[in-house]
Amino acid sequence: MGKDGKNHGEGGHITRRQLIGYASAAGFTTALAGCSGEEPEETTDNGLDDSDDASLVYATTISPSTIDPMRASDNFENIYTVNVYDSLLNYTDDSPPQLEAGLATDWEVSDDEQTYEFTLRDDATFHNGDPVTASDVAYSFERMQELQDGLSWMWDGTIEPEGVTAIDETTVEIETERTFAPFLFTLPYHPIVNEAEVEENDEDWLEQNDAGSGPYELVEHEREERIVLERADDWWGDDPAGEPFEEVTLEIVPEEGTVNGMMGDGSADITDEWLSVESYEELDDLDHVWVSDEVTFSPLYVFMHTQREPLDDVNVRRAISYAVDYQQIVDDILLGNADQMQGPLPAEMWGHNDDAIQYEQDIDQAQEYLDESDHDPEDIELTYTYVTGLTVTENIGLLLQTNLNELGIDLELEAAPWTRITDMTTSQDTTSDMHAIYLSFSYVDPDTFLYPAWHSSSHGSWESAAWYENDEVDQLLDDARTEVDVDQRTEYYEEAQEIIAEEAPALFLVNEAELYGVNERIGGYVDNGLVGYSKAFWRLYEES
Amino acid sequence: MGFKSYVIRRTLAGIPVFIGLSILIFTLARVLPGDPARLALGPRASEEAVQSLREEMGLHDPIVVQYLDYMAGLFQGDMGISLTTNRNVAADLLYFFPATFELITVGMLIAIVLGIPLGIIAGQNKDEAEDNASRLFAFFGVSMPAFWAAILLQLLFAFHLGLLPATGRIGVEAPPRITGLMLVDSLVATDFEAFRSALAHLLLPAFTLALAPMADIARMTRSSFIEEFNKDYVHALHSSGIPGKLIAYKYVLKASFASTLTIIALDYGFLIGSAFLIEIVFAWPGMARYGVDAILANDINAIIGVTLVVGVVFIVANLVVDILYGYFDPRVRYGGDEE
Amino acid sequence: MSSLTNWVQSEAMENRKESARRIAYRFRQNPLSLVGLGIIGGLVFVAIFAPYIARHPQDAGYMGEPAVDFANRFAEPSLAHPFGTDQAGRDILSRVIFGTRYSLALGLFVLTFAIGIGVPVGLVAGYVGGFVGQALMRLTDVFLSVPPLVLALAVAVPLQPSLRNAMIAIAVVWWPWYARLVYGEVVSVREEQFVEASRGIGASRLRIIFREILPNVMAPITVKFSLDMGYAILIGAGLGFLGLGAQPPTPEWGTMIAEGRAYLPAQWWYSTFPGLAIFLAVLGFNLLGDGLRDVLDVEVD
Amino acid sequence: MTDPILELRDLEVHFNTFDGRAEVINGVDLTVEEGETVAIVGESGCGKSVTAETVMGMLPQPPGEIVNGELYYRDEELLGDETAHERVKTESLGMIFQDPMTSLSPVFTVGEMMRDVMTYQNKTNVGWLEIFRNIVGRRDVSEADMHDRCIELLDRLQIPDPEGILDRYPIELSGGMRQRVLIAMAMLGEPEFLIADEPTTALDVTVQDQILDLLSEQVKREDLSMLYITHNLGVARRIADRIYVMYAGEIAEVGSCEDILDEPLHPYSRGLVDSVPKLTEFDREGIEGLIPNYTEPPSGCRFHPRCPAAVAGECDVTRPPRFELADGREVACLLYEDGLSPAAANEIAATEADTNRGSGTTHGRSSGPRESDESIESLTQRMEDANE
Repeated sequence: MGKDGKNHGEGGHITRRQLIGYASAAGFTTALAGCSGEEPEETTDNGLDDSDDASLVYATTISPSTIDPMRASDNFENIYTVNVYDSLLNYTDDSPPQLEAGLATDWEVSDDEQTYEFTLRDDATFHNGDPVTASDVAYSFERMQELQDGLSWMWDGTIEPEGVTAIDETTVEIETERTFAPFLFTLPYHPIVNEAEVEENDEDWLEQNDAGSGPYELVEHEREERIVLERADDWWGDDPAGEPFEEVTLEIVPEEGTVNGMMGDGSADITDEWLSVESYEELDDLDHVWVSDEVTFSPLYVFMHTQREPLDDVNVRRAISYAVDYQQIVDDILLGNADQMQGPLPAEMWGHNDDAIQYEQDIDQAQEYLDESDHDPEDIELTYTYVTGLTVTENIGLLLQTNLNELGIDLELEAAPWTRITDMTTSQDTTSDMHAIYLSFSYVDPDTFLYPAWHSSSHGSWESAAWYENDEVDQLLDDARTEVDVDQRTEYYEEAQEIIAEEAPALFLVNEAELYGVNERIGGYVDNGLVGYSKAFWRLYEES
Repeated sequence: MGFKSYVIRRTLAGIPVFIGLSILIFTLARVLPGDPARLALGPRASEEAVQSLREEMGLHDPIVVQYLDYMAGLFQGDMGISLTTNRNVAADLLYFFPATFELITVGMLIAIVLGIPLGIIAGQNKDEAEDNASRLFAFFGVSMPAFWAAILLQLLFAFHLGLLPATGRIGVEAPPRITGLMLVDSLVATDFEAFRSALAHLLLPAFTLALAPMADIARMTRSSFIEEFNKDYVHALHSSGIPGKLIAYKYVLKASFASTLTIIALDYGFLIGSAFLIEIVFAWPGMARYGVDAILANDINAIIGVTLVVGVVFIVANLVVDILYGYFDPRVRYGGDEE
Repeated sequence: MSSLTNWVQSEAMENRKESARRIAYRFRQNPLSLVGLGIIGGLVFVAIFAPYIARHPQDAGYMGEPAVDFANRFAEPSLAHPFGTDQAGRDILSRVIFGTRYSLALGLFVLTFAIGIGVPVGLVAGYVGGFVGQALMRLTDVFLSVPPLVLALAVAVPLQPSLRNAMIAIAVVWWPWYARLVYGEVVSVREEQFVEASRGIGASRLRIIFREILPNVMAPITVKFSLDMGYAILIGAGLGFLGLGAQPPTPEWGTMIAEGRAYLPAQWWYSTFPGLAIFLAVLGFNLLGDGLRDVLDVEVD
Repeated sequence: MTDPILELRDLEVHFNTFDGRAEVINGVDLTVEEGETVAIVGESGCGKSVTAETVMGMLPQPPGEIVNGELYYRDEELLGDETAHERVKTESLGMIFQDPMTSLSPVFTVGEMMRDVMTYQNKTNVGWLEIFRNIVGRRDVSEADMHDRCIELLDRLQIPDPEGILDRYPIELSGGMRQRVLIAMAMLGEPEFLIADEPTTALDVTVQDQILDLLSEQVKREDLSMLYITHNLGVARRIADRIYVMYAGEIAEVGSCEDILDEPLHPYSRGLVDSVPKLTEFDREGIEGLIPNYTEPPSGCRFHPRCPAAVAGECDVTRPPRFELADGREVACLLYEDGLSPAAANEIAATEADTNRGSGTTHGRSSGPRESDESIESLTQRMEDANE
């Protein structure tokens, strides 16, 4: 799913990111700062929505393809979905995030770990006044699986439409097709819609209206312009620590400069994460704005094709792993807004193995490994493929080119549109030697990163561009999926991480921070690193 | 042959070109790598889902059948679903085209309003300072990469001087959408604040866009003005006592306007090409940006749609000009196809 | 008396020399075209001797020895780096110098290809006429019904983005212009008497084409070639700018502008200087082409 | 004799070409008396059109350059005073050109043009507002009056269906009709002086006759003076009172129509006259060779390389002045240096010619006018147009 906008992203999503790349004409800041940023008090009359106190404005450079919750997949779409639609369970804003009650106040898991029973709260109503019933929940799961769009892949193989049944008004039973330990962690991303409303309206009714029961309801959707949400008065949830916002506007502002200007004069309160590093530096200089720079779940790998010469040789892979100047990537390319990875899992995820090997630049070591292999570095020519327009991966490619050149290895850079990369990685032949890819984060479970990338059954996807094959790792990942005991699972995952790190099927480069500009007046803002949930507007309030 | 039949003949001539273009684009789009169904559903979709969508999209049919299906749909306003927006491409185009249309039309107006006088001044002062300045300007205009000129103007007027907005289409709440043309809509809504804002946003991109055609128009006006001015009739009319000004601005201008018009038509078509670059730089939410978006995402239906619309604009612009040409220059009307 | 005859005859014999002189004369009369010629000469020189002129050829990827230095990113223009450095600490001037090679190569390839296809098509369509001629010309109409940049975009999409594919895409949309040009010339020349005459004495079609028609279309093609070099470079840069042309780290001008845009306005030099290079190159070809148009006395387009 | 209405003195026009400076007009004098029709006759490229263009004030400069000379119209010098030239052109001159297509605006109807001519008759200083009003189709003059006047004129020129013609564009008319319209237009301005530059050349022979008749009828009727340019002696004979024979930018001979035709004095004139029987087209067989190169004109008499009577050591050295003979006849040939009688001169010429012909040089060469133009091709497009 997409935290992607930036990096991975389904289908069209990356495109918009690229567009932003062009459109960002980044850091249009100086000029606008001149008229707005430096004297924020004076210039609230630029017409860009006067910020009255009860209103919160989220300014973003991307726009949604859809606001149908069952089709939503990218970051923006999920921000909308989690704020307008309830789900059975929610995430807290802790780090790492925990599960908490949503529409379901209580849930039970059967002994075989395959049947779940949820008890719904009885005070939840949809925005049109209808009560939220178990049959709405069943209908929602059915619709999700039928549309086969948005995030539906998360439940492929786990849930069949007929597996979800309404026992009575407030009880839902879900029978999963298999034991899937992370199942509960996926539920915060399953929106619940009003069956009656969706059924009696056209297919695209949901593009202009909402059928949810969430903390906010849709009042206006101006395509490519803005989405205006209003607080749903009888929402069941708790108020935040301060005065909540009556109105939330998701303002689509394709130009980065305008976003900065709006932040400067206070007509926007929160930015998205797609601005340029320079813009955030600019924002950080404003007195009334701070920049959130949490390193959460944005790991960047450079996959190495383990099924093709010469990268099938672990010594070559290790040599390369030791050749890379990680420090320069963190310090000079990402300007410090990242941590070097240790093994395949971000350190912020539970179950991370702190003992896994962490590679560092060591040319002698690299040379040793290369000597151990059967390959003459002069004969090694590799292709490094990255997503068109993603400058960070492009710059890393340039650096790798220089680094590997020291070993005598030739590296060619190739940019490809995201859609092409997903196509390339469907077969071993078309997969490039090296692919720079941001892993996608879906749910708070090590499985979200490890299984798609390193289990051999995941082959053919862009997240397994290494074509890694290790029976032991397969076994460990399978076991961890079907084991419910967290300690036991942690053990499995730690072992898997150790093996993977050792075998270096990818360069585990960095876990990137995501940056957001936030107005000081906003209270309760925490970036928990979760798609959508990092913008849980119902938790925010006006700081007095 | 009457003027009416001339118009009809010209209009009909555009149809085969359109059909040819649609075949060309459709064929091109079908050799795109990647599976449209797979692209539509995203990399996580199951093979069955992809197969059934493929069936639904008719991708198994022979390409001729697919083409005919597409054309049949086209006439009912169905251009297929955009893979990026999940909406019908026709709806998307309807939504995004007005912005582009507004941009290139205003750009062309600027080019005409500045280019023709520039050309006349140069033509009247052949080989003098005015002429040389105007010619040099013309050379600069056609030689500047539009996207670079755009960046320079942005740097100067938006960033350095802070006079005009750098990007976007409007800085205040948009007027209710009627035509999709901000200038028109804001006037209809008598929202002058919006009008002012829309105009301010329009100025830089439209002017950037106007540079090349302005230069072209000036050059063409100049040379045809000079050419016409040396014709015998100018002297004949002059010696019959018609004032020089009237000869210049009525007789010569009308006669030379025919060739200027051709350039305008050609350039109008090229403008929509430059818009693909300009809209990106100025973050102009128009069809060209949508087109680039589509291209980068292999959004096949959108690519076909955008290209067809560009083609139609091009063909219609040529048609309109042919007709105007016939109006301005009776030789064309009576002379058959070749001038 | 006889001197008159001789004069006339030598006149005829020296016709060719004469017209060369005339061209040279007219060309000299037009200082702007000399400037154009100068610019182009300079570009060609820079392109050929790039490795010797550029101070940091490895920054442009010369000899496959890449050099990046992220710590030296975004150095402002200075004596050491007259055009500044980019986000990878590379010398922009050196990259702009090497960029000359790509743009000239693109222009040459596109036009060679376009002329190679367009001229024969135009010749055949114009000379053979009839159904074949009509069909060919309708085909060119179709190609000409979309602005070249847009059509090149559409053609470039199925190919992987690269400089080579950008060249192919542009060339594919370019030939109809030459077909159209040659066709027009052929049709008018065909009717002229001397062709009729040579046909009368049994000249083969090929001979007519090569001896009579081709020489006649040489002038307009030369002019168009020069003007189009500039235009093709523009379109190539445009594709690069949109990400469908040369890929980083290729120091292609349009691509560099696109990369630089992400760092505006603070790092203004990044986009500005490659753009200046495009502007100069295109200006050079336009000035030259315009001069040639006057000299050879032909109208193209 | 009264003062001439038009007088051209010692005109020298040079053209800058790639080969250098072409001395295209080399000291031409010309007078036209009140009510007189004067024809300039000469072959293609001899400079007669350049002379006419100079008089009309439409010599393209550059490449042309008036190096020397004065032009008097009713005793007012015009070459040094552009405004005066413009005024005279507007008020007093009427022009008729060779190609009736380019002489009428292709984009307006005949009626529109004629109405404009009438509206602005004798009006100077027309303001921008008036121009604008005109362009949007408003005029102060009564449409009906104008209509009547147009019809009358067109009628006078024997144009069938004058009503219909008014709404036609020039493209819809035949060449002869266009030329009639053109004459009508020229007459509309009520000129005193007509300049006609080969007005019948582009027309069929039969039409030529009609046009000539019509033209002389108008001239007679309005008592106009006229300068008539032609390469056709036959035409000149029909219309002119006096004839100037021009060769290579110089006046070879001047005389009354009868004098020149009956007894041409200059060897060149004789060659021209010999070719007259073929009225329809200029026949070059009469004179061998081509117009010389203007950038390096022959020394002495410019005609000497082609002259059958050229005397070596004389004609190629000395430029012949114009010798004034009786009755206003002038001839620029050394044969007449010592007041030689025409008959004697002719005899000498004949002998010289025989001798030369014996050496047999230039017969049967297929030198068309195109080739002769080759050397002065770059003078102006206009010259070529006028001479084709």
